Amino acid sequence: MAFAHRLFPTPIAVAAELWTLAVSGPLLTDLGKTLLRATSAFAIAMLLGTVLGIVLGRRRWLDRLFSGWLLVGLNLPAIVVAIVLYIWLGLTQLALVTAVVINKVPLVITTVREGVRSFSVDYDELAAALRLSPLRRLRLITLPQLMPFILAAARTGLSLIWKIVLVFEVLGSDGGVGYRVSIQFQFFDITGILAYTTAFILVVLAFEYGLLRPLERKVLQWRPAPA
Amino acid sequence: MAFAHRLFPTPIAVAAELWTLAVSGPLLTDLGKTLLRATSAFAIAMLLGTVLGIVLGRRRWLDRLFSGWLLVGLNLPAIVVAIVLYIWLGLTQLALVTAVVINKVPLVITTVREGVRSFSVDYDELAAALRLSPLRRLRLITLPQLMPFILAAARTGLSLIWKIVLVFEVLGSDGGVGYRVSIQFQFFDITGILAYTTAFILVVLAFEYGLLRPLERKVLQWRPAPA
Amino acid sequence: AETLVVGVQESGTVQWEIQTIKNLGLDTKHGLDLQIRPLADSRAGQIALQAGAVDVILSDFVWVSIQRSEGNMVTMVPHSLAVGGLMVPADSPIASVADLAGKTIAVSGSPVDKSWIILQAFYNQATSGTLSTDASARFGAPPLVNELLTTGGVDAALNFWQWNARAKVAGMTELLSVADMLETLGVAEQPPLLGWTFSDQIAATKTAAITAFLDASFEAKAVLRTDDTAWDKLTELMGASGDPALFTQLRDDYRAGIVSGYDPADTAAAEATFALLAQYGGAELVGDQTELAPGTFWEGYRK
Amino acid sequence: MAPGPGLSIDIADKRFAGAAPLLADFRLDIVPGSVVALFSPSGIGKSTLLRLIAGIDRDFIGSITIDGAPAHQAPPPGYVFQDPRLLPWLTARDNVRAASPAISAQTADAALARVGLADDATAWPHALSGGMQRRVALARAIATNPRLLLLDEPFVSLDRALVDDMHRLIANLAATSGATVIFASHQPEDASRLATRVITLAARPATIAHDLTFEHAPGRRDDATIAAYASQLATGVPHAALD
Amino acid sequence: MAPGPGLSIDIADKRFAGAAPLLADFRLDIVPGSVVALFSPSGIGKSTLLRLIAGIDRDFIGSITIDGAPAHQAPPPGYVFQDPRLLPWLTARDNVRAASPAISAQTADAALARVGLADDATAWPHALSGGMQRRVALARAIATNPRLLLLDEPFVSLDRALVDDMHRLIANLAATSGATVIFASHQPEDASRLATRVITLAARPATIAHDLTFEHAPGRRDDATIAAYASQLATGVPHAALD
Ligand SMILES: Nc1ncnc2c1ncn2[C@@H]1O[C@H](COP(=O)(O)OP(=O)(O)OP(=O)(O)O)[C@@H](O)[C@H]1O
Ligand SMILES: Nc1ncnc2c1ncn2[C@@H]1O[C@H](COP(=O)(O)OP(=O)(O)OP(=O)(O)O)[C@@H](O)[C@H]1O
Ligand SMILES: [Mg+2]
Ligand SMILES: [Mg+2]
Repeated sequence: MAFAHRLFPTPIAVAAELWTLAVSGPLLTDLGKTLLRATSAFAIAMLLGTVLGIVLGRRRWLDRLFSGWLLVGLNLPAIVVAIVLYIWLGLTQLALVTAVVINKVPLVITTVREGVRSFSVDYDELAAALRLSPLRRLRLITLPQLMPFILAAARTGLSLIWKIVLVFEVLGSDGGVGYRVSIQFQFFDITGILAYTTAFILVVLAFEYGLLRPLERKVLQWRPAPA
Repeated sequence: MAFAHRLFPTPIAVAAELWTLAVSGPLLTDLGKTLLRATSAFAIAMLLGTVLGIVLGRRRWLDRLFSGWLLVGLNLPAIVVAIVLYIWLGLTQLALVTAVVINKVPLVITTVREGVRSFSVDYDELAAALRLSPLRRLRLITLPQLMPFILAAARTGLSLIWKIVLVFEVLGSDGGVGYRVSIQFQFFDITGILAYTTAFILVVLAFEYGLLRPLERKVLQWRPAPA
Repeated sequence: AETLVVGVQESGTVQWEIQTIKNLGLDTKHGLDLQIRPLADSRAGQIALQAGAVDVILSDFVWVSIQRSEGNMVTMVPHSLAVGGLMVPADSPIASVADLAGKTIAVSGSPVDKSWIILQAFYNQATSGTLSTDASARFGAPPLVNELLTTGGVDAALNFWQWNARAKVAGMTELLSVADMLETLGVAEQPPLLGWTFSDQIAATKTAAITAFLDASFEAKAVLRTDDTAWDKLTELMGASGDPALFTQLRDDYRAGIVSGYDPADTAAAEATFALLAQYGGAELVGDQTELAPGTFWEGYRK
Repeated sequence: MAPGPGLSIDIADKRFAGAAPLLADFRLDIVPGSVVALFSPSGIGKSTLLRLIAGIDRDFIGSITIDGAPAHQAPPPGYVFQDPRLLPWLTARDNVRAASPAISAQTADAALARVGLADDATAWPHALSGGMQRRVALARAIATNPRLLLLDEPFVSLDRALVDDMHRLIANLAATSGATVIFASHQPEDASRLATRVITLAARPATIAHDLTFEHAPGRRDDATIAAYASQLATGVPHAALD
Repeated sequence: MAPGPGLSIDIADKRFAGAAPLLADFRLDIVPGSVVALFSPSGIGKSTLLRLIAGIDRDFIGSITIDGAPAHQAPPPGYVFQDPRLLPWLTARDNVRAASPAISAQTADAALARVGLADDATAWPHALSGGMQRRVALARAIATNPRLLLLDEPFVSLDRALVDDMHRLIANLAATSGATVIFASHQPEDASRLATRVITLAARPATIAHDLTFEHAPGRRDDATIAAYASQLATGVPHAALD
């Protein structure tokens, strides 16, 4: 371990590097690019995955038809998806976001489908008795029951998407955190890598504590406090 | 698209390649290595993640203490984990499996914790009235309620783990599917990549339909058939 | 015999030399127990070296220089001069770099790829314009770049030599090699881009083994440069079985990049190239240092 | 006001997978505006029958029409399940409002007030006692002024004073709006005070063991009439069959 | 057999977050082997009190001791919740067996047979009618032969014949094993047949409005005694308080 000191930088060194990169380096530009890619892929994947997950959870025959393909989608290596899309759509922003969405959607579908399958028949009966319209049923019955699954998918989803974006940014892009990290890797600049990672994690923490938690508290306030 | 045939090989070409690679190529050895790594990492990550997820879901103060760190764990790029562990533990099997577990455990924890939080207080009261021992409580009350979340984590988990194994195999191993696919990528041997991918997906399909589904049917037979 | 573990990329052209060493028994001849650890890609090599899993890897001199200035004491002995070049389709309207304006170029690697920086410098000198704004560049992995060029997705491609060899066989032509560009930019002698890389510590503790390995390496190079029969056993490794045109192309391009001798004092070409890269690529490419770090080329050996 | 719908029930076969038929060749017609009490031993099929009438369960052979329309296409009935079945993520008020988009907060609060829960509109279901939850369910069923009310043991878990109030509430509703009401019960008192018709089911497949019709409208029964009906129930319907 | 435990309840303050205290300075002693009926209007605190006695809810100020031990450390009581609260992923038999690892399949089936569900041991809860689910819950509570039985409205949703059976079952249990029983109810009949003591709660915070003790042991009451007790309840306890 000849190089240990450089490989395990102190938190202070990382913070200093973070500051330098933010003030006079490309960090904010890179972070912006990556965040744009990650959030748009996140939004699309969550929406699409939730809708398809609900449909597959509800309709047995559709599930029987597609569950095998879902497994294929789940297990397709990122690199295969990236190659195909980069060749189809060129090395563009659209190809990157599409590739990320394709990678993430099966995960959301799987989680949401499991949630829909666990629904209580009781509330379905209630919906039938009240003749709820599809939209009211979604709002009053489906989504509240799905909440824990959607939260799980969202929490794990953002982190996964960011990791996939990193991979794709390395394979073909001209900026972003993944791209920069791969350059830093060539310098074996662990301090820089950790500075970038920290910057992203700060964003995620802000998202978690600034948005997700308050939202969660509001949405889940009905739950009795556990003993 | 002059090279269309090479980039988008027919399923027959892929099947033929799969057969050749299996019979006279390194496919079975590679697949064996990767499966060993993936399954051991899967088992460890599921067990550890479920236990920690239950604990964090139950104990508010522990969750408050660690939920930030969980987010850090979720968002740590694979490459950072890989470098640290490979340099610490050398380019060993142990380092690889540990790195994969570290990558996957936060995901399981997050999903399971969301599940535990969604538990009904009713059954907790029942457990208290019956004075269930921790073990019986786990078996009779906690695990059955967690089942949908564990299934979601298992289904998405195996696929994620295999993808992470691929990454780590590229970064530091001398065999396995990831290692081979990255070499095939350097030759742009899409047929070979798809053959390897197909081989793994066949294994996952076998796992799903041979093990997970029958198990699921048994465990969830209590559920009323949806209307 | 002393043991030396060399990490080599399984798909790399470096395998040809290693295989020749094995074929001719050059390792045992020099009293060396040569062990090969296959690696998936260059990142894996860097990790393996830092983790101490291998003693020697193949790397470029810019990386070595950066590592030295950062305090990672590694050093190298040249292995290859081969460089990439700018490829265009046979019937391309692009006749000189000036025609690149308004075109789409696929570049293997990233915006701080060394060849891309040199092409930009060259373009700047030829037209006094800025290539990155005049043309639109797409960055991707080498095979992806080749694929985009051959399918007409881009107008020109900047790629590594072994990929260009394949493109040539597929009917593309090399408009300009990186060596040509460097020459115009004032680096007359070709810099040794790739070299056998090891830590100072290994150099000190395993001097005999390193020396034996380098001897074997240079001997193999000599054979590969002159002896056609030595190549016959490499056909499959080159991925050229059944494709004599590709075989010949790869062999000839490889020969053009073979390093025939080594004098640690003669680092002018590398220094000039480094300065050029520092000027045009900036800190993102070379780090904070603008000059080749002293000791980048190992003083303990000469040929 | 328009009177409640008339029902025509004709079930050739209703069974659950792997079990003997619960209802077979079961016929029952109910005239508009009746208040029908359903009695039977536990597990005979009261709840199942109510679910069929509500159009919740459509898995049977035969036909159930409500004013001529198939059950599941008829306007939504006011339904009280055997359990409270509140949506735990909605307050009492919003649970009532879930019954229809047409119910305003005021209407919901008024319905809650009618079941004695004026102060609990913003409480979550888990913070309500068992009896309070059942009353929210009742408020949800009546809030839409439905022309058909289907109540599955609506008066259990309530103290006697509340049961009297709820009896009055339903009787008023039936009297003023002419709604058709069908309720399952185990208490003969519910029938003697509320019902215009009492049907007891027995055996498997369920058959109509007794079918009694009372003359006086529920709203206009004095204590003597109620006592008379009660004794009629006690004698006319043998004890075991009554429940 | 050892008689059931004696209870000493002394609750200084029990309230739910953000609400007026439900119980304050509430004192009640129960002698071993009593069968106590709890009456009150809906929402006064019967279920809460039973949960406190069972040691399920430990968030209160004061002390509840069962034969001297704090409630939550006392041996597990037989408990029937106000809802059936079966575990949906276990069959009826396994729900009964969940009460204790000591219960064999035979014991569980015997307990089910005592509540009239001999044929339904392998049924899932969702396939049982409301009354059947409540009886499984009752079977689960008695299967362990507990020395303390806490029953929250155990006899609702059952037909009259079944209620009689269940009365007999509980009376027998109390008589033969000497178990202490506390049950919440809204039916005076439950008390006149079963109870040795009747307590009615009223107001908030809940106070003991009436505390009646009956002389005859439940098992040995003839119809005349029961009628006498019923009238005693009707007169001794004003209607409104009785509920
Ligand atoms: N978790 C809770 N949070 C807040 N308030 C609660 C909670 N549980 C019960 N309450 C309140 O405590 C009061 C008493 O409830 P409890 O269930 O003990 O009544 P009860 O006497 O059993 O009524 P019922 O006869 O309707 O079952 C009710 O007013 C209820 O709103
Ligand atoms: N989903 C189901 N699957 C199988 N059997 C069922 C199902 N639902 C109900 N049953 C059976 O149908 C019968 C009638 O049930 P139902 O709930 O209609 O009875 P009920 O008359 O309402 O009884 P109770 O008075 O106890 O509520 C019961 O024996 C029950 O076991
Ligand atoms: Mg019923
Ligand atoms: Mg209660």
